[in-house]
Amino acid sequence: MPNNIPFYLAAAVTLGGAIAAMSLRNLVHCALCAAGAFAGLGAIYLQLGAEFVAAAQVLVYVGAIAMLIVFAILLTRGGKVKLTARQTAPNRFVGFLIVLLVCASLAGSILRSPSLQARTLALPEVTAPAQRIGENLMTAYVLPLETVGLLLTAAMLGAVVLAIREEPEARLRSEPTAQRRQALEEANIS
Amino acid sequence: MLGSGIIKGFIETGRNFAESYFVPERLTTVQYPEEQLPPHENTRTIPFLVYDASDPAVGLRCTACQICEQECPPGCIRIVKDTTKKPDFVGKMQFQPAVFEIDISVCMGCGICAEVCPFDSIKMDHVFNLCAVERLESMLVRKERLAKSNDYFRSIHPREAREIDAQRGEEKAKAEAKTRAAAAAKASPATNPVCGAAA
Amino acid sequence: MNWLDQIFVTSGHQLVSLAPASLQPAASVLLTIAAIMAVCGGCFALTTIIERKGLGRIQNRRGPNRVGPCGLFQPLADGLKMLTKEDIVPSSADKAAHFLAPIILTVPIWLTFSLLPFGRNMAALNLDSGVLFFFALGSATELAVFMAGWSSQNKYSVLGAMRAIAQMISYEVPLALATVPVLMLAGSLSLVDIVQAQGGYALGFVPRWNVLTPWGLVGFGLFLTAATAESNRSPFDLPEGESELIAGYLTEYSGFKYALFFLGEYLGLFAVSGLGVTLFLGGWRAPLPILEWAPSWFWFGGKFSALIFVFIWARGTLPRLRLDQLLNLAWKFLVPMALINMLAAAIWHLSPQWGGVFTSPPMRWLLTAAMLVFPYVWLGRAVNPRAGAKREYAYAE
Amino acid sequence: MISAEIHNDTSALAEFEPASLDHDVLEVAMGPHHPSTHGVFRMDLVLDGETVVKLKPVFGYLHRNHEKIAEQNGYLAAIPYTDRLDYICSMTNNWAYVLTVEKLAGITVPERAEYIRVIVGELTRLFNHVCLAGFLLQDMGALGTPLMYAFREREKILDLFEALSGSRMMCNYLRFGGCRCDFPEGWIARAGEVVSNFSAFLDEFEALLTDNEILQARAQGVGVLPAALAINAGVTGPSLRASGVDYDLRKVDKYGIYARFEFRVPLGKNGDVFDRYMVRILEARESLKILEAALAAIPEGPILDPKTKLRGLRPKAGEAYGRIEAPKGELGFYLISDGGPKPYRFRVRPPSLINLTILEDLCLGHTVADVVVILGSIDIVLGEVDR
Repeated sequence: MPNNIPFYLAAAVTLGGAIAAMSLRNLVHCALCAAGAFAGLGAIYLQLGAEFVAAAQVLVYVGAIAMLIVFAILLTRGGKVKLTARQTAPNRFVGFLIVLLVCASLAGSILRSPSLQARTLALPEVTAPAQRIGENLMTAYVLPLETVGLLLTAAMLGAVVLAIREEPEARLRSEPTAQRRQALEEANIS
Repeated sequence: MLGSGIIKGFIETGRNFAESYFVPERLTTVQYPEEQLPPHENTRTIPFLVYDASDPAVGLRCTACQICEQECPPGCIRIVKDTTKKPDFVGKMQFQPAVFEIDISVCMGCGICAEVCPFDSIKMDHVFNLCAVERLESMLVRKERLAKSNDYFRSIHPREAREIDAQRGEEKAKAEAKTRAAAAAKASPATNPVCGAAA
Repeated sequence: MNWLDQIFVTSGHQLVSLAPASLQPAASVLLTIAAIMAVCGGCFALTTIIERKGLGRIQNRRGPNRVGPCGLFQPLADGLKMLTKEDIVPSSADKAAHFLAPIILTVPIWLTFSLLPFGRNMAALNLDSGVLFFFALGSATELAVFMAGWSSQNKYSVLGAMRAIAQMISYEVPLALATVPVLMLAGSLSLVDIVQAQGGYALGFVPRWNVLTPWGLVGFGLFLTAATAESNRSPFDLPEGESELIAGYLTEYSGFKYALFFLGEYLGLFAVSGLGVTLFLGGWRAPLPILEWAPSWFWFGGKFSALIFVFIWARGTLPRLRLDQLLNLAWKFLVPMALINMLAAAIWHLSPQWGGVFTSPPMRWLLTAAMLVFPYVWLGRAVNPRAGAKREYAYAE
Repeated sequence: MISAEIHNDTSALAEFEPASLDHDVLEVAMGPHHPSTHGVFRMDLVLDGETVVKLKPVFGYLHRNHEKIAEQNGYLAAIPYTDRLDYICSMTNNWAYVLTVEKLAGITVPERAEYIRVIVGELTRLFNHVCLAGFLLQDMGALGTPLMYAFREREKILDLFEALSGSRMMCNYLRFGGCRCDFPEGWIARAGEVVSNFSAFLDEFEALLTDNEILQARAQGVGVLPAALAINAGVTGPSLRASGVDYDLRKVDKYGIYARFEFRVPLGKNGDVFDRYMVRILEARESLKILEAALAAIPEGPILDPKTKLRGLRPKAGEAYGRIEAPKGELGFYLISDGGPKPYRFRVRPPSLINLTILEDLCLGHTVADVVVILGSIDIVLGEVDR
């Protein structure tokens, strides 16, 4: 039992974070709680001996995705908007339906999992899992990897194109100074 | 090439770091309470009043002429003349200040009072680590605290004190000669008949 | 001399063996944690005073020298001051995030120390994906910085946090890329294996440290630059650029929370320095065969201190970059350089198999060095177009 | 852009129309409590991201009623107050004031006193310029090292000033008709030593800074002041010369005995922060030449015109404007006398204030980080701005 304490802790962080992320009103708080849930998940991976996955989980989800969410909230003024009950639940029935569907599909896959049938959980003995992952990615799964890479590059390019805005000459944006400049040019002093 | 200027800067600071252990030029700070730089003779902080001999009540050079009071830019000096005159160092009857106060919290240490004083009475001090626990009474420096002996003045401004002492010695000698001559002149009517008799 | 080398390991084992058998694993864990926290905490205190004294010397001053002998107890006095200061929370601040930010900042940084091999057999954890884990923990601190800046509800704090995040995200990329050649050649992500791979001596006396190869040297330079930025040290201290943003995301922090940020910052510096030592400077290995008698942890400590001194030196020398210049440097110089460096490392690694002239070490040296010098000059010019064009000043008659 | 979470004072925002609707501006009050506003000075910035779209300088926090106080006091009593204008360069402040009084009252100055004025004035320029470089680099985040080196050298000059005038910064030394006291023994030799070592210090300082890529990147092309704007706004001093305008009162007015010295006026081309920094360093080198010549050629003689009436000076009714090339620009005093013992009108033309008027033009389009650098490069002292 004492050996399970770290697991319960991590599970509590994950579940608590996830619930808080769902239920809190302040969007920035939600995002931060979601990051907490991601980190808890990483801790669970670590306990299962999946170091590489744990590291990737923290690096990608906590380090990148959570930051992305936070940025998105701030850039779209989401942090300021006070959500009303109506905004949060346009149609309760649809929500329930989605929850049911998700739960059913999760339960189905868990029930069919072989680890439920097995009385003792046998961890596969893998030496240097990171190396194995690398080798697999570079051999058997090289095509999917490259495809994902290409997709991400395209997405990034698209993002850049979207983000480029025609920059008006910021320096001349201030009215008084523009007038002053003009006056100067008219006076033609050099 | 990128970085060459930065490396130059690194060499410069590295040199300063290393030299600070060997070259006194590169470690210029003075450890204040333990070490103190000797003050320059001209250094000025706040004014004080010079008195001759040992008794400030008698030897105070100030004649309450109030020039410093007039000229003080922030107006931090207050003088009230005494009602009776006393003889000064040459024996001339002069007023002395009954009240002489300087509000140190207002004084900016410009030294104009010392510059305009015709009696070499008000001079600038070297004390600087002054402190007080309240800002009314202890900031108002009265005559008693302002008066400092000529020996002290000599110790902080030796060159200036030498000049002033010489000048005052001369004046005193002149005055004494004058009184002697006057005394002689007074005595002369008594001798004249003798002279006349001799004549 | 082996006992001295392993003194911490053996004494640790002995201490653990005092505990009842059932509690020994837990005792071992606790002991390691306590040791790391004590050593790093002590280093933190020592570094603050050494930094201030070193900066003082660079600036022709003495630095703090009043508390205790040579001012050595200054950190204690500072700590006491921090602890007793009033903890001010702005009334409009987001209290929870404001409170949690310093904690969230320091925790992942403490975790990174468990991965560093401080000496022979002296790594608390030998994770198979150590370097990756290291970067993962490093990236977790960004969230804390954001929380600090956002929760303070201060414009300077928000600007500082934005700068910090932009900077940390940008510099994570070159930091990771600069380490890739080392991982490639060591064939492992484990820090212990990487130190193993740097063992032995070429020609009998030149250590096989990564920094002593062309790609290693460049990689080390890139790593050092990116690490400085990642730990928000001068000349990349924009997030808390005192002359611009007062204290950046720390503006609204005081007392012990401020001290925690301070601690986190220094620990981050230690972590990347330790990583730099491990990846490029041969970890705990001695620089010469005849110096092998000294304990391994001594060599790690020595290299580590030297690296810290370099950081202090830079802080005393360089002005701060601007945000756009900072990002330009990352994306237009460090990242391409790191990619080219990877190529050079690959050629260095593979060229002996090609036979012919490539088998001779001088040839490999020349080839990879040339591969790196030209891009360096070219990219350097691109990132700093004004360099080289020295301005001339006329005098009026 | 990120103002969503910030409590804004919307009054200033209403004034400003964002170029497009998809982003917001952020209003920041930089100062009066800010580490790099060189005193109590406030800049109300409107930022788009980190780019400045509007800047409003707010000053007056250090107003001390200098002009009115001087009108309540005699001519002599104004001198210690002029020390406190540009409190780094009290000697040149004294000089500008006494020059004006001399003009007003028709007082002549003995030869030796003119040399003394040149010596103390150029020493002031020397340390003002290196300290400016130190402050500028401090604003750029160089953590005090250049500033400490500059102060190390400044200390030597301040020591000379203390030995001469009794005070390090508030010298109160020059008098109409000459100066207050003669050099103490050995002063000229010590000054000569300081001056001869200063060139080596400037070399060292430039090795640390001038070629530094970060300084170049931060300073070149930042805060460009066009010559036309500089002239129109009345900018003077090194900031004007950095824009390429040849205007140095030491050459134009040839006040005092400047006509006797050989020196050149360095000019910048670009008018950016880097030029303003370099022009000052080059000017310091020229000052060294003047100092060497002056220290070698100083004649014996009186230091104060014996006819001068320091106390109770009553110039004839009239007016005078006197100006000198102070380290920060043209420092002028305008005095009107009604024949009484006090000036009827006492007016200061402070270079710091007038050079500050171009701040917004220099800063627009740059980032917050550049604002502090530009402000630093203009070289202001708030004692002079607010008076």
